[in-house]
Amino acid sequence: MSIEKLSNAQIAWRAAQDIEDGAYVNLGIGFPEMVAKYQPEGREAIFHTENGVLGFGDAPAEGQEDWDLINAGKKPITLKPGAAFFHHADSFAMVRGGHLDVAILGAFQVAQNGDLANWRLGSKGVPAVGGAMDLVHGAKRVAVITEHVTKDGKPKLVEKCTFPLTGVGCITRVYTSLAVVDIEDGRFILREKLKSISMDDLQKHTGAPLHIDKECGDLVVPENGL
Amino acid sequence: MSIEKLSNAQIAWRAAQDIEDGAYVNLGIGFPEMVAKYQPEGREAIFHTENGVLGFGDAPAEGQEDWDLINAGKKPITLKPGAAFFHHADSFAMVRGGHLDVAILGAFQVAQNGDLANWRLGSKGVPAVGGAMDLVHGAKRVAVITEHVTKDGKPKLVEKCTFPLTGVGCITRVYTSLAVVDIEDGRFILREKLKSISMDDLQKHTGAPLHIDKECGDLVVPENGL
Amino acid sequence: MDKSIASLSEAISDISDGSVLMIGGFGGSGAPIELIHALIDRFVATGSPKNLTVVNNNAGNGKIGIAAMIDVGMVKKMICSFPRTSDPRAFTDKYLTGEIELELVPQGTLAERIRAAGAGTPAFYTPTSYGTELAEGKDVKEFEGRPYVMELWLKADFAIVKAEIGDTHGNLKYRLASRNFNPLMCMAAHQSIAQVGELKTAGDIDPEHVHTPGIFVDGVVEVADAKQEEAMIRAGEEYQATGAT
Amino acid sequence: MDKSIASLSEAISDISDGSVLMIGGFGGSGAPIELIHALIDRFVATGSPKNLTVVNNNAGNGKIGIAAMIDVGMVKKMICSFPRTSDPRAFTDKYLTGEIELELVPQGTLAERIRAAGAGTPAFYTPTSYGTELAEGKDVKEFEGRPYVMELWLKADFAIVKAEIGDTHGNLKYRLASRNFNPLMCMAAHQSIAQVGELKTAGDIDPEHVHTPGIFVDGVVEVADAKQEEAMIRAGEEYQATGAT
Repeated sequence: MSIEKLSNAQIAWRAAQDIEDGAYVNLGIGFPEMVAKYQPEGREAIFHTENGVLGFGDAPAEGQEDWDLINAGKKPITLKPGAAFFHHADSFAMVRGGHLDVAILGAFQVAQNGDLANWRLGSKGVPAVGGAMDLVHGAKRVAVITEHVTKDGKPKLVEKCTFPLTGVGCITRVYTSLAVVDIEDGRFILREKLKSISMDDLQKHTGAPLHIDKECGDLVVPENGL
Repeated sequence: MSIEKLSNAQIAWRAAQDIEDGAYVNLGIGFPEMVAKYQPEGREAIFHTENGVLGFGDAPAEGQEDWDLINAGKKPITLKPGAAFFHHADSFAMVRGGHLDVAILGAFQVAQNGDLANWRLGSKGVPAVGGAMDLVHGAKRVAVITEHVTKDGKPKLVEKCTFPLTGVGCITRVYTSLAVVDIEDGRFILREKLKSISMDDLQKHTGAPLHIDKECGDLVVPENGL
Repeated sequence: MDKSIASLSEAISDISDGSVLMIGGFGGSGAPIELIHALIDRFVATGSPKNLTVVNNNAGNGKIGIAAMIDVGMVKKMICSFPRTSDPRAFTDKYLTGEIELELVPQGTLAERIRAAGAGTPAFYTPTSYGTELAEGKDVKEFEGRPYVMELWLKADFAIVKAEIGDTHGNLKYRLASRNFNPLMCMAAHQSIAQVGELKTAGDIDPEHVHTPGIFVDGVVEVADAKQEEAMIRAGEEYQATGAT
Repeated sequence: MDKSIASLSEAISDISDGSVLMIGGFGGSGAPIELIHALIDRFVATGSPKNLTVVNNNAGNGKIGIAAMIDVGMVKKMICSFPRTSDPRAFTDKYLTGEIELELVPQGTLAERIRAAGAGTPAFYTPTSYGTELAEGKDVKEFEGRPYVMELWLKADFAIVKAEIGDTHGNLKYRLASRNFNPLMCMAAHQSIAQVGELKTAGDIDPEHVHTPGIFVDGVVEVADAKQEEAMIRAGEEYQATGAT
């Protein structure tokens, strides 16, 4: 079954619209890093990376990399004016002390009570957690960006996570390829959905009841090719 | 009753002889600060002060004070080559993490089990503790310099402290105006005493049994007028 | 992003009745004397903020700064390690008559409790104060055969500190030993305000030399000709309300 | 006082069988690659030090550094947050066959446990990992209505780190983001050794710019032409024993 859905770039764009001017933001490694590209004009966010940099900018041009200047994903970065370096304990003091305004993470599953599973799919292979379990407790707002369903069509928004948890009750908003969903009082509250999908279809692709608080808006993003 | 005894300068001199070359040292406010004056030639100690300076030197000449550069006693200091500044939590990480080699403190009472009372005489007035309770846990060696008895002749080396405790079992050596006493396994071990005082007289001025391990040396210091 | 604030009075305008207020500095080194006096001006003029709980290593010296706050009656409680100074009269008088409360905390525990608040650590264990009256009523636990006391984080509503240089992102650099509690207090307070000798544009402080990253600072106000508290005390200066009643 | 050490081999000579060894760096940034290779040289030549427990954020990359330590068989256990890299084969192979142990620690908890060891804090509470399998068996306590997990300090026998500049007192200054775990590891280890790009005389680093005060550092060795681990990996370099068997 094929449904119209947002590209990763479009999901990232939508998430970027909610980042306020002057916000301190941590973007998880991988897909969430795309969010930085879509900061609305006129707003300035300050990006934090776990390995001790605040205020980093775009990747350097090829050949201009300085491997002492990297982000948590070990990718080369550049600095913006007003940047600062600090050690790992200070960096995670920023995280665990709740000094970040927004953290945006990827997910395997998000449960209706805000539980997140994003670090491990089972007990096989080499486990690796990095800063994921810190970041879920680290920001005033912890959001997830994700496909609405897995590659084989299973819901990623679920009643209860079946994969190992990253954190308990920590996610407040999910941006998916089909919808924007808040988590409040142990329930999914549908805030926006693509116009092209019916409420029934969206519910079928969601593993727990979607509630509507007053109204559900249209999820509108720029054309693909962002 | 009048007995021959060491001056404060002589006690401080004696304590200084045990500070090894390259030692990191914290000297308590007041009398212990005198120890810095008597570092043996050819040895270099690095002095730590609680308010975030390592490697400070003598007081500046009058009129040369910079009140942003002070020690824990709020007295102006100067810097030696190799000095470093840091914040209060790092400063007390040095202390509580046991990174200092020696701390030398004053005392109201020291008990034979190593308990120290040096912050408060009773429940009257305004209590003030400063860094005393941190410093007693802060060094590989925590020593006390003190008169052997109080102004009215009462022992300061006692079976059990009667004044409020600063720390439990923390003192390893006491330099007094009459003797050098180690604390081991809950007992006072007399290491050195003034030649001019008999063992009996010294015991009379001491509130708990003085033990001798093999032999007791003479407490020899330079003439007064140091 | 521009965290600069135009005036001292604006910088302290959010501080409200009953707040927990951390005030930086150790002795006069790092003490934000102009911010403190602006706060007293406001209290003298409006009666607010009152009933403050003030966190500082000491409890005021002479007739300026925290001592003047105590004198005018805006402080309900002091949390400090050493409420004694060369001239501690302001605190001592009110303490002995029961007009001001005191929470006495060992200096290292005070520093670490403040850092813990900033780092999201609600409690930690320390050897400090074990077996003393300052540990009474506190949890004790043994680790590797040695007893430790559990201490709780110490959070604040506001912090006011002094730095040598600040920038529009709130990055701070301190002069000499005036760093002391200031970086920790900026971490621990809901709103942190710094007075700086020089306010620069973001990018003008070497990122390797930043002592307090801007994320911990909410507002920066330039006081180019700031006084040094200790020098004022030695000169016998007294707080004087600026124009206000 | 002179903490300078003349050679890499002398710098790592005290590290003994069964030690807990912290190795600085995050990726190649701050990784003391020359010290690591000197240590492998010694193991290849003498069979010691073996059975090491290594603490680092990762578990080796490519065929150099920690990966090469694992390959030659001198590592018994890794304590890290993320044992995955662009080429994690060395660790993965031995982990999947049970030849190497893994203690997986969330990155912020790892950093804070290391700092706690350096600060004399045997345990602290953190929200991180609550409700997850990494919190199993750990004490949980509620503060202000929220559950927290108790974590223990993480001490080491030795730490090896890299800094840009060091002085004869052991003061260190790091370049850009290469600071990361290095100041913490220097605090937490019984003996800390730094390789520095430039070794200066005490007094040549501005005391306000010191990142790691010398009290936390026991030895400093100059490696003027140090390589960058990440650059080496991208160039496909492999560890080669220098002359030894």
